[in-house]
Amino acid sequence: MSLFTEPIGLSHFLVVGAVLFVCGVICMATKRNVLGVLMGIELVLNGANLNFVAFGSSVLRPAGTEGIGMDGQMIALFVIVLAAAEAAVALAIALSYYHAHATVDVDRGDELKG
Amino acid sequence: MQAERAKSDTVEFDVRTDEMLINMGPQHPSTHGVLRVVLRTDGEVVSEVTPHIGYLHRSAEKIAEKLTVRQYLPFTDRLDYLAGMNMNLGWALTVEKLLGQRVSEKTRRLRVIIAELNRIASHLVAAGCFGLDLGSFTPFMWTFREREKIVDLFEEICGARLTYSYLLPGGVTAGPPDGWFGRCEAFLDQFEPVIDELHAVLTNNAIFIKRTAGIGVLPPEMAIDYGCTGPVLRASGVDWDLRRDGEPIYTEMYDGYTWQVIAPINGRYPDDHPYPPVPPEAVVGDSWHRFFVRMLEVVQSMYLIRQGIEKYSADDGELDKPIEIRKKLPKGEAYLETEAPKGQMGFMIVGDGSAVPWRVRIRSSSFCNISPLPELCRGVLIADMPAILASLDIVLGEIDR
Amino acid sequence: MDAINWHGCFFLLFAAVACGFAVAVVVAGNIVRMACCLVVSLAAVAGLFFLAGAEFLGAAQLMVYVGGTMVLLIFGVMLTARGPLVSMKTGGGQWVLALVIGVALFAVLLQAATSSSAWDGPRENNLVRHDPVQSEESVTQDAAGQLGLGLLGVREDKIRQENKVLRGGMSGYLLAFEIISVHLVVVLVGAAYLARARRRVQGSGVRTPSPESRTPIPE
Amino acid sequence: MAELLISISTPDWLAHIIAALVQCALLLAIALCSAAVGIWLERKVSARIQDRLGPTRVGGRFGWLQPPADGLKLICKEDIIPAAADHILFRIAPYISFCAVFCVFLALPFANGWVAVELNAGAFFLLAVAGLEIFGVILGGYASGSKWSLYGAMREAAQVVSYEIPLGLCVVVIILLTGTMNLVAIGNQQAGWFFNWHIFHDPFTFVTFWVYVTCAVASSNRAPFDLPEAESELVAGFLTEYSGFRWVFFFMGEYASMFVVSALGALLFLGGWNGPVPIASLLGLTPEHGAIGGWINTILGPIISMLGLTLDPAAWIGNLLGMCNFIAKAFLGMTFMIWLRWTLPRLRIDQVITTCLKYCVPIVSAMLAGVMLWSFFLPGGLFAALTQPASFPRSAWERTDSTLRVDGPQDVGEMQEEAGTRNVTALRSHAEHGNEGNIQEESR
Repeated sequence: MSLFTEPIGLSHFLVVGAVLFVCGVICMATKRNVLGVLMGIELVLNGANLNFVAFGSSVLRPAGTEGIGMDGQMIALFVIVLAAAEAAVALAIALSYYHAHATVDVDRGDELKG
Repeated sequence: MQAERAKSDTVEFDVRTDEMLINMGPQHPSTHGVLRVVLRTDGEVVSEVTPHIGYLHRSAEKIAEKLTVRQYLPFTDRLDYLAGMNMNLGWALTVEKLLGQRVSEKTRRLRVIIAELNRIASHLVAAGCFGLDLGSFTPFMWTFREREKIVDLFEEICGARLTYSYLLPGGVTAGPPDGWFGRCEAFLDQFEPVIDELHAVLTNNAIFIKRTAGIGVLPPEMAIDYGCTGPVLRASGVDWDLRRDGEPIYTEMYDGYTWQVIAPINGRYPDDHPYPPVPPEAVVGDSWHRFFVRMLEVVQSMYLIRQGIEKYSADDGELDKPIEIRKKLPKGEAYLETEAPKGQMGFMIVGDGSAVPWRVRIRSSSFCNISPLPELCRGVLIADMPAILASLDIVLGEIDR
Repeated sequence: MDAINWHGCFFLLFAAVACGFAVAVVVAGNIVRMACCLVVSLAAVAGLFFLAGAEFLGAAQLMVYVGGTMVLLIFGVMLTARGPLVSMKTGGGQWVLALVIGVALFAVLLQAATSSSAWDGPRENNLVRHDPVQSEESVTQDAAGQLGLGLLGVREDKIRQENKVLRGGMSGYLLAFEIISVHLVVVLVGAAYLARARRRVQGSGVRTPSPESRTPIPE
Repeated sequence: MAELLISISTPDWLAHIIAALVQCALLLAIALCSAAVGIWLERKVSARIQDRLGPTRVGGRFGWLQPPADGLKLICKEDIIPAAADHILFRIAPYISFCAVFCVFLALPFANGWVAVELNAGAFFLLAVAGLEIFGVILGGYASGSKWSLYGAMREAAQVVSYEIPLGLCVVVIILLTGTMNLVAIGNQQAGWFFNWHIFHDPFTFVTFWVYVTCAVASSNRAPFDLPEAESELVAGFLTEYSGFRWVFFFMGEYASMFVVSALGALLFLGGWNGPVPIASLLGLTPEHGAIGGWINTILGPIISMLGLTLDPAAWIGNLLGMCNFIAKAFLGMTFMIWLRWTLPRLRIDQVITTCLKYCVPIVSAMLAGVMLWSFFLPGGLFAALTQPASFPRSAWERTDSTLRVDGPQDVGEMQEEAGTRNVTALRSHAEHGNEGNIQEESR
């Protein structure tokens, strides 16, 4: 029961970030649907975000030690905003791909025309 | 607006979902009875419409070959069940034309009063259902509250609330009870403010105008080609009403009455009633005008009823009795069209000397009014489909016969 | 049995939900199920942000990421998932390869995460917030205010920083903020242009589905 | 609560969990009551508009028990899941939609300090959670498998997503005015007479209020914007396949979100718990205790201390009045929405989206710019400027230009740090609305 009593530290957050990152990579590697790959990217970005916030958080460090302060949250904010923009463009590409080839299967997109 | 969208072949659209075939009806809440409309839609835009009718076909014309003209009368109010009296009137006048007899002046006056009352009731249903199809529920409740009062008046005369079978060929079995005309006047007096309320909630309502002005534009030539009649034809700017331009046996009923035919002649209405202004977006022949023509016709019918009551009480003649049950029909045929609320209702009877007609043919006004639907709905959004359908004000009983 | 560390309990709950649904995304076949698991996983990550003391960021994640990006993704799923495209199986070989690489990567990251003792967390309970920088004359007390000022070029939280190295970057993120806004406008215009479907007029370079594929109207 | 349980020797963690669950249950009760009263209100008001009586038989003359009766009937209805439906998603959808609306009640303050969780980023949290409601609807529409519900779901998603932008901007206008996102602080800033409300703060916020009303009506799918359940075209939109208890959750979700949106409007624009006439402060029912407050404390003080509760009776009664104010305003907002619904016809989907993107967003952006300029020139708002013209623009100008002068060359690093510190001091003095003392010290 030690997990419930001993305080949460930075490494706990880093482990969760690692899990998300790895799931994202595997998802990107194995999914045949364009949108599946997109979801993999979202997971990778969230893993990275979690690490940034963890390093920047004052709650998770012993009193007085210096983390990266507010920069962590700032960069995480930029990542979230840019991920939204990236998803918009990726979706536009996916939809025009769907119009051209009437399918979203990634393996079918092998010729270069159109 | 949607006319030029249809003309240009390069229709630019955002995301091309593949096309969907959608069935609206037969038990769809907004198709006024059992009409099935098959829509080919692309995203929101309707590219093709195909109405399917026949779900309410009862072979009314074939049955007429087994019954005498008086026995067939109850079948005529089942045609346009929202305006039973007008159907009876049409049948009665056609039989009188075939027999070559005329009814007394007093009976004609009574027929005018009752026909116009039923026209108000039918137009009320049309206005209420139009509002319901566009999403506002309240005018529907108001219009039906008023319609109930008219139906009460009819119940006093002939005992029935929907299928009256009252205006028999040759006359009426019994005149209205005493005090009926007083109650009729009282109804008309309290009905005036209700019309202004309906104008406020619907006709002048910015959202109603946005949903109906410029939608489903029916040019006059197309209206005439498709044989549309009644408010649908008049809203397209054709000044044609059988009560004034019909056959003498029908128009003599309206002799001596001062009233006007409601039609937007080059965009202007006859301004005898302080009507609300026509909005700039409204194009002659669109859904808004069809709705507005009906609202003004209700006012004209009120004038006719008031004058009718004065003339009826001034005339001290006698109401004619109807023809006997098995009256022999002459060899020959007669065709007569009358101005029913939905449009021109035509009856043709071919007599072969016996009491039972050899053949009966019924020309339905709603059948012609719905035929331009595929033309009107090309390139229109799905949400506009019920609006156009409601503006045509069709009844399936009359279409399928 | 000393006091329960509620902060730890909630961390475990949110971490379990986030990792569990992340794995569910990888495992799920049906694309719609994948999207829903991803939404729940990102919401759990937002919870983790709240626990790490980044309140403003948690709300931003909920609103922009889960409320905006995920809706966009689900739109994409709904527009394209027709019939056979909903669940496409990938070959066994690819799965084995991916899993091997994944596990190797995870081992490396795990070792890195738990290596440094500095990251082991505060001695006493997490709930005691002790921001060395927080002092009474700072302009805004809450983190959101400091973030906002940071974006406007005033690193208010570094004013009393003695350490010369850590004092760097005083001018805040104003330039990055402007670049991002311009970038977003360009992206949205580009996306709208890309998603615009070319017309099915003959002669345009796009292969259109053949006419007979249009379903005839049943007579 | 937790201490009470610990005192009867339940294990520590169990006590905390039970305490948390009881508080959640209370909050859920508030959410469900607001939805139920909303349903009853809708029936009665729509009846009055249509010349009829509305429910009169169930539970006394005014049909009070109609909502529970509806709930009971719907619970007994059979739960049908269509064959083509995606089972798991079909079941989850209604609960997601209701949870999103329920989360909003977490951060919604009913009176000064009476809030479940007082968040610093309260307004931002509300917007974020309100955005999650569309997931329930999209999943419901997609999972029911039928073409029509897919159409309804797509329309609803497009509409709510596009209306989130102007709604967010309206809230940002108020946050810019009050300087904080903490909802309790926003409410308290509007204390005093009705002209202290944000709606009368300046003409820009007045227009923003009406844009907020439009967006609120649209984002909770009511009245002229209720496309998804457009009966006439798509039968019942995404709700077609739902019946029985699941349908109740969507129904509750809609009415709870109606209450939430009008409550937020009341809080941001109409002074939340501050009534038009500040009765509580006049009577002294505030923490600072006027005459009556002291008098009540002397009477109730001993009783309360004997009960072991630690609360100040006078302030508590003041808060109670405040809560009634707040709930009255919220239900006024709901009545307005109901009145809209039963008089106006429905807009078409493209008209709905154009009103959002071509009318709401530009107007509210202009208002945002307007409020920015306005609060720069008139920090206290219209009435503050009228009442004390002396402290009006001159001090605002003088304060900024005195601090921006750079005297003498210094090396870049030094100047950069100097600029950083100077910006901070300028902002700090500006934030404290330029009290005279500070300016002298600034310009020596």
